[in-house]
Amino acid sequence: MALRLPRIGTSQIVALALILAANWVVSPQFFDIRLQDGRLFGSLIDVLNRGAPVALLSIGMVLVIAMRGIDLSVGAVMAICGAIAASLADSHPLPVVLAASLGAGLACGLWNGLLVAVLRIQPIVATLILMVAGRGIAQLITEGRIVTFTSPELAFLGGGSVLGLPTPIVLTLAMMALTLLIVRGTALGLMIEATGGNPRASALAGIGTRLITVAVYVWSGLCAALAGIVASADILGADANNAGLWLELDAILAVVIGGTSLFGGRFSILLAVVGALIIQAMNTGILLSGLPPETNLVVKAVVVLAVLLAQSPRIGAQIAGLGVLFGRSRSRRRS
Amino acid sequence: MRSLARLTPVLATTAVFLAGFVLCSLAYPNFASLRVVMNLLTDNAFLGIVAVGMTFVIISGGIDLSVGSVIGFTTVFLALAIERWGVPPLIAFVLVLVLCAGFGAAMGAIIQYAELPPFIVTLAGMFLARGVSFLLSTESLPITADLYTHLSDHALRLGGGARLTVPAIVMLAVVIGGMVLLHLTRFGANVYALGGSRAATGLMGINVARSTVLIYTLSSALAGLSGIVFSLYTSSGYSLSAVGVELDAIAAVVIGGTLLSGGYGFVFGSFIGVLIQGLIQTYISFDGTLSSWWAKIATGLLLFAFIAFQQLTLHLARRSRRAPAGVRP
Amino acid sequence: AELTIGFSQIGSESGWRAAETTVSKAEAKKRNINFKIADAQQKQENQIKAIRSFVAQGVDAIFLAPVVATGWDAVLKEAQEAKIPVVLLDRDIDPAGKNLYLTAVTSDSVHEGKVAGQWLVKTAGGKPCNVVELQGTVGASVATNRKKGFEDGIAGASNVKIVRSQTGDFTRAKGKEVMESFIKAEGGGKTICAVYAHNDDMMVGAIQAMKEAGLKPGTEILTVSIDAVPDIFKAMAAGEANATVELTPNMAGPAFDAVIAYKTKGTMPPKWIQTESKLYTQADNPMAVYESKKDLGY
Amino acid sequence: MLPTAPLPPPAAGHKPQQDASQQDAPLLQVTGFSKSFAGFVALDGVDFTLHPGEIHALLGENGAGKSTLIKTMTGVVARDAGTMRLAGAAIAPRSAEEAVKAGIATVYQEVNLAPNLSVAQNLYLGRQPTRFGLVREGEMRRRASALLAGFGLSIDVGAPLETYSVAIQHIVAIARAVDQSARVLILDEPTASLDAQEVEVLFAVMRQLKARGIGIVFVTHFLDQVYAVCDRITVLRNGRLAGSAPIAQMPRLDLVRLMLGRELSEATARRSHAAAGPAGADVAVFTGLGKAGYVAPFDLTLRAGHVVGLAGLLGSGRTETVRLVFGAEPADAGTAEVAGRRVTLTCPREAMALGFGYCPEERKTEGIVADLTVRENIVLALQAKRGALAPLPRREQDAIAARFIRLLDIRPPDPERPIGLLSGGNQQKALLARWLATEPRLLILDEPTRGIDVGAHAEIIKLIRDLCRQGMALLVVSSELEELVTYADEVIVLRDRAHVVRLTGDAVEVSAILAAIADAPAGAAAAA
Ligand SMILES: Nc1ncnc2c1ncn2[C@@H]1O[C@H](COP(=O)(O)OP(=O)(O)OP(=O)(O)O)[C@@H](O)[C@H]1O
Ligand SMILES: Nc1ncnc2c1ncn2[C@@H]1O[C@H](COP(=O)(O)OP(=O)(O)OP(=O)(O)O)[C@@H](O)[C@H]1O
Ligand SMILES: [Mg+2]
Ligand SMILES: [Mg+2]
Repeated sequence: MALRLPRIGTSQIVALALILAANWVVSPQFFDIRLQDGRLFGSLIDVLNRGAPVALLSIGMVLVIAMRGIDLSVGAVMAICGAIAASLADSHPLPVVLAASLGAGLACGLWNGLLVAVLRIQPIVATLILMVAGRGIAQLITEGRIVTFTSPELAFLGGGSVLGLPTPIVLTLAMMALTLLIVRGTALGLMIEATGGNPRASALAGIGTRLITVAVYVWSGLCAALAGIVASADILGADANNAGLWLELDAILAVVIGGTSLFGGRFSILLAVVGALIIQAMNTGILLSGLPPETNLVVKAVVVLAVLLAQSPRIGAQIAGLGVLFGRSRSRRRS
Repeated sequence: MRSLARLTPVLATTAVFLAGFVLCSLAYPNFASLRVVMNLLTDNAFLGIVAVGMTFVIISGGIDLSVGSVIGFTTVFLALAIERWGVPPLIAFVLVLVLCAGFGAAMGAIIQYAELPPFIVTLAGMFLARGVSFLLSTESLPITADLYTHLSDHALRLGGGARLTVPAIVMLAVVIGGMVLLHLTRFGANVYALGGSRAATGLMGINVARSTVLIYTLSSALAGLSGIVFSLYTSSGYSLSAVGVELDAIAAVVIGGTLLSGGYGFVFGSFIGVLIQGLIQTYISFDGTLSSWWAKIATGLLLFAFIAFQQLTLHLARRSRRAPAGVRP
Repeated sequence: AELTIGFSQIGSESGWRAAETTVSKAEAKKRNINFKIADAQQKQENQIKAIRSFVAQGVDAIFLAPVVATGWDAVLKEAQEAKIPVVLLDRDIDPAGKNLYLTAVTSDSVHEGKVAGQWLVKTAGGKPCNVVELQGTVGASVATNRKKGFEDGIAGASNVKIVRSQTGDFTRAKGKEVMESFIKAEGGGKTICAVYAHNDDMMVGAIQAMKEAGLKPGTEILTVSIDAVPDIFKAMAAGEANATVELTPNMAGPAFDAVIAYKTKGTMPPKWIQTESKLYTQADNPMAVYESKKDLGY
Repeated sequence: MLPTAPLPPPAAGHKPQQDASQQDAPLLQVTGFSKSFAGFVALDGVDFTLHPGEIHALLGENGAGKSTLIKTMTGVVARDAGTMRLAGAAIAPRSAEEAVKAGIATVYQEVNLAPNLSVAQNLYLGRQPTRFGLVREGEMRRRASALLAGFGLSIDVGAPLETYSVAIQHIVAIARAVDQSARVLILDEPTASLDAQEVEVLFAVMRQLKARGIGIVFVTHFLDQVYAVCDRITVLRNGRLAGSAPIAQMPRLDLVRLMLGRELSEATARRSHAAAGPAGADVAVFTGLGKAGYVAPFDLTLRAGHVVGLAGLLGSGRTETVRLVFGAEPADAGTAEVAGRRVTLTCPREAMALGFGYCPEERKTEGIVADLTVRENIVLALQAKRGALAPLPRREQDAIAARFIRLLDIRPPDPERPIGLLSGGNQQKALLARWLATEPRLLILDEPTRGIDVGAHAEIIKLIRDLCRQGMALLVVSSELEELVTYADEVIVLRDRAHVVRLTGDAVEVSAILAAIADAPAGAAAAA
């Protein structure tokens, strides 16, 4: 008899479905989708499209968190990379723009990784440094203004579409697939889970924990860079002051809603992305609802708590316990 | 010897702070004055108070992201209670402290009984407290009660324009009280034990649930007290006040040598951590030539410098200690 | 001797704010003033700290762009005790503090909203007009005032009414996102007659959202916003925006003059130096305005 | 097999022929305890009775349900069914706190103390002496020192617990429980990490408590210890009560049969030194390896097909020695030569590349990754050795896991179960499997049989011998000297973090090792 515990994931999907249903109640056109200039158009698409930056961030964040780390700098890194992309867009070809921007994200991740793995600074403070300074760097690049660009190639990454799907969605899916390939196609995933679960044991088992630590922060930086590019491309400009502001919290929230523990260990990239969609579905629902903006945060708090409580191991156990009781009474009847 | 060794992070932090202060004084002639020191205490009083609560939470292995919002809520509630509803200020203080404590207790209970990570529960708490303050009022409300004018005028004048203000005195009292509570009581020992091993603490027969609830109650109540101080400091209530203070408090606690993973740390270290952050800001405003972005970059770099220097000090201290003493007696 | 003036600036949350900082610096240089800027990153506590440290440094005057209206009494009293004059820039504070500062150089943000509202009432010309509103950050006094002013401006016209109102946090990205939802919630935008945004940045985002939804801002849907940043003039030139109300970034210039006069000749300036809230429309040669503004650091 | 194991002296007022239950009312009576974890039945209607002044052995194989029974008794794990009476009154503690309040003190299997607190705080957590609400630190330390002195331990009680070895931590945990125990004391494998001397001290304390009428539940895998102190035995098998009887009615062979449900095949036959294979090639040669303040420089040669044992008191530097050899702690003196080549070892990865494997003694903090499955835990080291970019195909992983689960009889035999849910002994077996899977040339085992039941014990010793015969070099740390001498070709005795005596060939005798440990001339001990 297999004693495997049920794989988590159902609760997240159910939560997403419930929120989408709630959105449909507040806005009956929620599921309407039409084609507009060759691009799918509708509230559901908005959820995916607007959710793309946080989803991208959460793809990197989930690896960092699985390693018992945390990356508070992703919002600032988004701003830096978006600023670089926007300032270069009109004077350089797209590959150069992307290389510069992604390179900056990589460098930011490397900095974080080195602070954590080599200087052994606690992740939350190590990344807090870049969270504070990074926004300054982004503003330095834009000199505090909104740098706009007209390059249609870069604009395509935000507003364009591939086979009707807005590009940000496509980029997110691609990044998710690539990350899954790298992490689950190799033994890296196992090593990350092992190191996050028990760093000392993993080091003794011969896992190069430092290198992997640096690597996950680099990857998180890269994801943040991509998110920054998408955010810039979306508004045809880089708003260093506000791009990615507080998105690190959303990304962490997405990862946790996705069932990955902040104490490291087991992780799920797919569910982290689902978590990001849950958050965005909630935000979009609030916007559609017509409630006054003063209530936004209260609604958000209540929904987040409800989603988490529904996932709570305790409450889950109680539901399972009910199942056992039920099963038992049935078998007793049979005997 | 080994018991003393645990103090190394605090000592390192204190040394770093003193060194920083001396450097600033060398750079700016007006810096090394009692006035600047007292300003450091007054201006960071509200942060110091939440940092004490945060120290308890972090040592117990948790985190509390809601404190900034709780401060905001407190100021709005006080302004409404005192100015609109005509509640006497002292009663309003008690009311708001009870409300905040209850809020903390609720978060602690959810963390304990639903077994949810503190980070997320208190993040939801952060949304909720801020959201409720928006619902109460989105305007900034002046508080004109006599007590407020009295209290903000009331200060020990120390000469040279230096004043030991009421907020500063409250903070110092909270720091000392926090030190006693954390280091000298059973509750304090339980806090450390929880951070060392939650499971083990339960197996040792400690009431983990009660301790957890108490810890978050304490943190929120101190955030409420901090909100009272903040409202005294600004004589007003405003729903957007103290945004992001939770991160400042966490940074202060961690800079003060407390391990975010729990189990280690000192209230005094957090106090120094607060002062270090205040020092960085004072330095930047004394300099005054930094644009918004350079100020942020400089804050980040100084933060890095402090932490790197602290790591170095710790590393050297450990090395010099290990050689003669060995791992075991 | 040259004057040393400390400026407690709110932060750099928007292009307008950056321009104000740039212009202030330029104005200070023109007058040979030693100008120290402390950036508060949107936090009142940081502003108070900055004022305290200016007092400790013994500057000649302090400029303050207050992030909120209340809570300045104690620290301004300290400045007063140290005999350092304080000038408010860009925003006013609570009336109780009137005697604590020298003068205030501000625009009237309620008035700005009102100008915008009146323009819309005039332009709608009696036809029914459903307005969607993009608010600034919840709780920000400017947002509250501009909302109030706009409501005052349209109060007399029963044909103009606000059907939806959400916060766009003063940013382009949020402005775009919120507008996308408004369009969906209002039958694909068909029932929207005008958009009012508390600042131009949100409007720029909203214009993009309308264009992506196949709507024609500036013709099908009227737009009116506040600040007059360069990018909105570009949009006006392209016929995609209709009107903006100017908030001048040059608040420091008049403030310097007032302080210099006060310091050298003892002249008491008036308590309020109001800046103009000029309305710009497509008729005001937007491209020329854009050219004149684009190097001001927006 | 302990050379000095005497028959238990008949306890005063206790006649073995007479069942205690007829004599006095039971102190603790457990009836029909059941517990299942996600469908897996760990306890199935177990009854258990403890009398005052009785030391009651609770025995069974790894995974039999001993720890689970204890945890359900103290309320740490909620039971599905069953009732419990303490001194006649029904009790149902729902947490360790309530159990302690009711008068049941427990030392759980894994050391369960707060590592970051001082020893004194750990001893008195929750019941510190206070005045005006403030803890009296000085008084607490004085009491702590006095309490530990009763266990022959004189250490700085102000230092954090984690600076001490597991053994000391275990003694502290026992001292805490003993000091609290009002009526019932439960000890889950307290002796697993203690050496003979400390075991004797513990037994003395247990006898004192017994004289005071306290009932003691004692879990162990050492049968000698059972016969040395216990009055009664209860055996669990697969979560069911297999039998319970006074010690005199349960001879050793019956006991083993009861535990295993079958005969024990040739348990721990004595090794004949002559049978040892010829010395193979040198696998690794260490010269003057050491680290200041850690372990004094030593020479060590490890040969294919040979077993080198490390013996010594707790804290004598055995673990430190093997950590240096494995590069887990970088040495600051000496040289290492592997297969004739000079190498420097600075991290485990380098050692693994040279064909080393190291199974650490602290399985909870340095061994298992609790969240991961048994399969993932088993393949972890092999995968690390291959590198992240050469993932083991799932089929291969399954095959490896299945092979070792069968070979080491890991129970339950489910490779997809998170290892944290296995019993302690089975976790240990999985860790052994992790290293065997890398097919090392040199395998370092630090206390490989700790917490392992009689049946598995024999299996592991057999395994060690087989490995040796296949040409693997072994370096084994063990506190169980009788066992060590059955397979070691050479034993190095450590004292005070230095290698003091090297015994080879026929000189490998328990008495000689004991003598060396005790710092007596080897000849004198042998003569005695
Ligand atoms: N929390 C849990 N979830 C699932 N299964 C569990 C849990 N705790 C114990 N088990 C299972 O219950 C069985 C009994 O375990 P227990 O720890 O009681 O064994 P034990 O007799 O103490 O063994 P050992 O001698 O190895 O310590 C084991 O098979 C174990 O895998
Ligand atoms: N550098 C280190 N990092 C982590 N743990 C260490 C380190 N050095 C030693 N230890 C651990 O601290 C304990 C101290 O070792 P100890 O002195 O007990 O050695 P020992 O002679 O092997 O004694 P024991 O009988 O406990 O195994 C060991 O359990 C070891 O695992
Ligand atoms: Mg057990
Ligand atoms: Mg050891």
